[in-house]
Amino acid sequence: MTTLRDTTTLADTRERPPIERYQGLRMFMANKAAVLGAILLGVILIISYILPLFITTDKLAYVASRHTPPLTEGGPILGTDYLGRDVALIVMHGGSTTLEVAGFAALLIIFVGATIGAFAGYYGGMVDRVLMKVTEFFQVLPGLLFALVVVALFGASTATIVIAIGIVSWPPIARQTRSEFMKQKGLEYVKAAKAIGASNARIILRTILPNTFPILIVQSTLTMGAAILFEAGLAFLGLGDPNNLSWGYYVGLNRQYFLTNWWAVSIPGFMVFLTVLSLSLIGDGLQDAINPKLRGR
Amino acid sequence: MSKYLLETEGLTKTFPLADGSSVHAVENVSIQVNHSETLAIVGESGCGKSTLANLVCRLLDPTSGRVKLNGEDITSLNTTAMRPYRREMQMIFQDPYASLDPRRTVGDSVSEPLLIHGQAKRGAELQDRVASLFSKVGLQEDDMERFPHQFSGGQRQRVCIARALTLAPKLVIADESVSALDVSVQAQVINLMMDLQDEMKLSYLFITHDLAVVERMAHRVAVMYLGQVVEIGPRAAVFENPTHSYTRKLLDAAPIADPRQRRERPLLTGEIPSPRWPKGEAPQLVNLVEVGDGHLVAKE
Amino acid sequence: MDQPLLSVRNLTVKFGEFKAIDGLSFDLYPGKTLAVVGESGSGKSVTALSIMRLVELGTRAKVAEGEVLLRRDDGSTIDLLKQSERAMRSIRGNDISMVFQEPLTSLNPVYTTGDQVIETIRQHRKTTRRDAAKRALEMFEKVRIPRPDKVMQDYPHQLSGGMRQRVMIAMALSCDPRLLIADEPTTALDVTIQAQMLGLMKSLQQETGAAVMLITHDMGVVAEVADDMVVMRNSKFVESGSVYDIFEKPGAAYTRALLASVPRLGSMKGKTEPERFDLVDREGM
Amino acid sequence: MLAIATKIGESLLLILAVLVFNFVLVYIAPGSVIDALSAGSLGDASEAQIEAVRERLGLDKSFFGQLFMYLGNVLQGDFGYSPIGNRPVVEMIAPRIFPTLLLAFSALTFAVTIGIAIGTAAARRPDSFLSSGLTVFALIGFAMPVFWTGILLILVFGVWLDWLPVAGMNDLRMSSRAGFFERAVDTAEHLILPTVSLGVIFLATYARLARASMMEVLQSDYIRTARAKGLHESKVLFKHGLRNGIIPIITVLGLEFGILLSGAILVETVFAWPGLGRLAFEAVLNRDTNVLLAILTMVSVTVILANLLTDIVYRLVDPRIRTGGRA
Repeated sequence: MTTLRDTTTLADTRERPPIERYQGLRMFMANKAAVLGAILLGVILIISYILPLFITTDKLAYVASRHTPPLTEGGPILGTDYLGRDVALIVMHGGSTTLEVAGFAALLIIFVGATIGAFAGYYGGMVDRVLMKVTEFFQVLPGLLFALVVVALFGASTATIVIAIGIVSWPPIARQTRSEFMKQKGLEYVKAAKAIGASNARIILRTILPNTFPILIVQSTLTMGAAILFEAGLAFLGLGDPNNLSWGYYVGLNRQYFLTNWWAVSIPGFMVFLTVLSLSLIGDGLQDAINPKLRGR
Repeated sequence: MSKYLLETEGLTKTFPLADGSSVHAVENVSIQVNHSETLAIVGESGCGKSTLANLVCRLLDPTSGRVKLNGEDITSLNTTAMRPYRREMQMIFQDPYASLDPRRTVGDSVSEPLLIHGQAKRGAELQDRVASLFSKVGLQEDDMERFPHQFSGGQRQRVCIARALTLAPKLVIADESVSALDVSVQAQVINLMMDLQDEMKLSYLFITHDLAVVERMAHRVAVMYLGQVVEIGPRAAVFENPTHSYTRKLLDAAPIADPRQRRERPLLTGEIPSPRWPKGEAPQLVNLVEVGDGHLVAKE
Repeated sequence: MDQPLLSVRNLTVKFGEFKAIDGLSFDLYPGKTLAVVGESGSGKSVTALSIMRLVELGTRAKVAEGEVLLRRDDGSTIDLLKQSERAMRSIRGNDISMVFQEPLTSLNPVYTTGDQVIETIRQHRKTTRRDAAKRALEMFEKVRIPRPDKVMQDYPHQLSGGMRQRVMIAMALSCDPRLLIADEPTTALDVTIQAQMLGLMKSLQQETGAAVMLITHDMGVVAEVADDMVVMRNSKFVESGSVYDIFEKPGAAYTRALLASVPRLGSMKGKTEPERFDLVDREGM
Repeated sequence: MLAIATKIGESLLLILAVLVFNFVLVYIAPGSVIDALSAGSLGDASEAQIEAVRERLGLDKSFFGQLFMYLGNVLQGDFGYSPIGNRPVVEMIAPRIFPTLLLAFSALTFAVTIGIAIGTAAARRPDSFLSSGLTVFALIGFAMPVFWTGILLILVFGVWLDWLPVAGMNDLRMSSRAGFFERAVDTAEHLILPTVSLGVIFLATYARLARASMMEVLQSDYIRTARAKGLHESKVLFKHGLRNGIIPIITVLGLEFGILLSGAILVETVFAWPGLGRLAFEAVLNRDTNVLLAILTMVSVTVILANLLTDIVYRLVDPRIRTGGRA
């Protein structure tokens, strides 16, 4: 073996970078905006899920005179709404409704989109053409309007809302997964796997899918954000559960009083904004952290 | 044992296009590769040399014709039936970056063939086998834990060579495997391939456009033009007595890295013809005749 | 010997802390072909862009020091590194023009080839569009494009690689530059097309008297067309001299190692078995 | 030309698919139109009366019978009758189309022009504050719920600063004899806040897209060629860069038209803009399914046509598509 080395390793013994471990996590942590997003999301989750366990007062009770502005002495910290209810309390309880609807919708979207995209991208040909026509069809449906129709026809339950959001929101994920699969499929490392004798299933699951994960994960955070906005829009138009006042629904309820009571509309809206922003920041940070080519720059 | 390690018989691949025309990428190619021999396939873009590599490696299904490995017909085997033959035959690609899974350590990529073929289990033994492969191709042992992007082009190509050799194949198909490398690295990788050939009794099907490299490392040469082999024979015969007009044109065109051998270039304009044929038309098949010992040339 | 047309003196270009070119000097004489040779990462392409003063546009690069002296027709010299952007624009494409490696991506995909050549001519010559079109047609004929009037109406993607590169050359020579910088002009082309292109460039050079600075990694191309050569490695100057001298008796150890790894067509005459490269140990150079 | 004809054919098929899909939705929905009718104007109608309505609406026919009747009606411009508006649906929808399109195009123009301008400027200096700020700005823009932005804009510019009108398309006090020009100016003033609140989400997206696209274009070889020719930087940027840089934006434009019109529903509701979106909101409140379905159809057709249009524009801009065969 020594003879081999003498003739072959000369120019290639340049210094190698250190072996990397947890570098993705470190890249993420170095992205201040992404860390901020993660902290923000943590706080929102605590407010929506942990705090309500300790505060058991009836959220719909009358606590102070109607339209008490925030920070008024004797009134609740974020003021009261048009019925004299505590805005802070209602907003605190509203988070879980929004997050659950959006979470289920996002799961549905990712699952349907990724599956259809993977099939179309990997198999190509006729399968691809048919699936892409179907995708195109769902993409031209104006999302919110379609959801309005579905919810109006089938009633405003959590399930219908989740399905309505899901039906119109999967096409972009499908397109992206498809193009990623097509791109990866053509790369030589996939050919190499075939040449080694790997089966189709192994290639899809062990070779291509891990390489599309980063994109899917980033897309999930963005999809989750979009689903929250979608739910908020629907609820704002009055299509939500009147017993679980989600943030969007609560903005809708308070809308007609906004000239006198600006806080009851702005605060729940602001919560929607913050939640979506935190998810987008995380997604943006992940996008950089997960790309091995950007690592170690 | 069969006389030839690899044999193709009338191998043909046609890609139909949407408008009814079709690309005749490989047309009636019959070649043989002996044991411990390098057969170089040379030609310009569109001549079908890469398609031929993919057909031999069964990454593409031929339109017609046969591929035989050790005398056994492997043309119509499915993925599972093909697996034992894959141990005998491996491929190295042009772009050493794209041919490694970016999300896996190179050690993982090199050990994957052993796992797929059930020749090893995860653990110390596998580690050792991969480590010895790494040192065989001139890499360090702790390189196993690195990712492809942490290597230079030449090092990545060494990793690819290590992966191709894990199953101790008899035939390695190298598709433009040294073309993307800097010239000094290219020379080292070629030396490595030749060392490995001696040590492991390998045969290479070496696909390239670079005539100077071919002259250096091939035992036999096949020249492809528009999907067909127009000249094939021992390297010395083809280079010193090029008989087909296309072979001569190629050799005349190749620049020689020696200023004393400068030639006048005639002012020509010409294009490389396309292997795409309109509907209903097909290329005329060439007829190979022997002009010397094992030196066959298409009649013109 | 003539005065040099272009003199590069101690040129240093930095990308942040990294020196992409470190103290490079060489001369280029009128009517001659100078090859700048090196492997990837040697800084040869950055050299070309620095002379054109294009390296700082849209990148983090900075020309840190040095001079690039261009001799004008009246015998005076100007330092290109000290010229205003406005003055540089009148030099680019006019006194010095460039041809790149990838003819497909180097031509704008949304305009016809004719339009792109006409644009160059009208940028530097005060002519009507019609006269510029006539000149463009002449140039297309000069680079031996068959059916030039038709090709002028074509978009780049409709042409073959060789035709595209002919269009690039027509464009580069349309304003009679005194220096043509060709950055790997034949690397993306097939060997028979490369041969045509080398022949064409040689004959056009004799016809126009332009100097050529040829940037390449291909020793075969250097040996074939260059008069002089500069060898670069890892951003640094290694050696320069006439092509004959360096191929015959390379002065630097690196050049020797590089030439040893270049396969020379015809060197295997009379041998039947393959032969390994006789590599020189480059460790510690 | 053939390609465009195919596209038109495909668009027509898509429209048909949308109609069938709409019909199927109504068909499988529990409660159907009759319930809505009973809850609405029919009040406590007798069995016989309901049966008569069923027959008039063709609800006694088979699935396909009903489908063809529905398609036939729609093709003749008959979207049914609105019991709440007490008028044919078509009459309710027709006057609402122009305001919605006006709002949509105004928001789109706002987002595209300013977005491309910001994106291009950021692409030229990738390390600048503008460029890094653009990412944050894009994330913020994306995260703002449209209705919330709308309300905030009304509070700030309409109420506290009192600079701009906040509701409707024209001032109610405007005399009916006001000239066209006077009206147009008034409408433009009313259009500003809705345009901004709808446009801002897309502004962020397009700016980011334009930056990514222009950064790629500006690093391309043909830009280097253009500079090496001695062209002025403005010519390099606008003639050679932008023409290529807008190609990906055009594609997205068509695809996102549906999202734009969805956003318009919320904006119209907030600003009392007399368009299809506000009508949809009212229809939801009144459970006026016929109107909702008709609006869904109209808007889907608009999105399909918008996609067709972008496809044609795309062909005009990119000769690689037009002259066949992408190299």
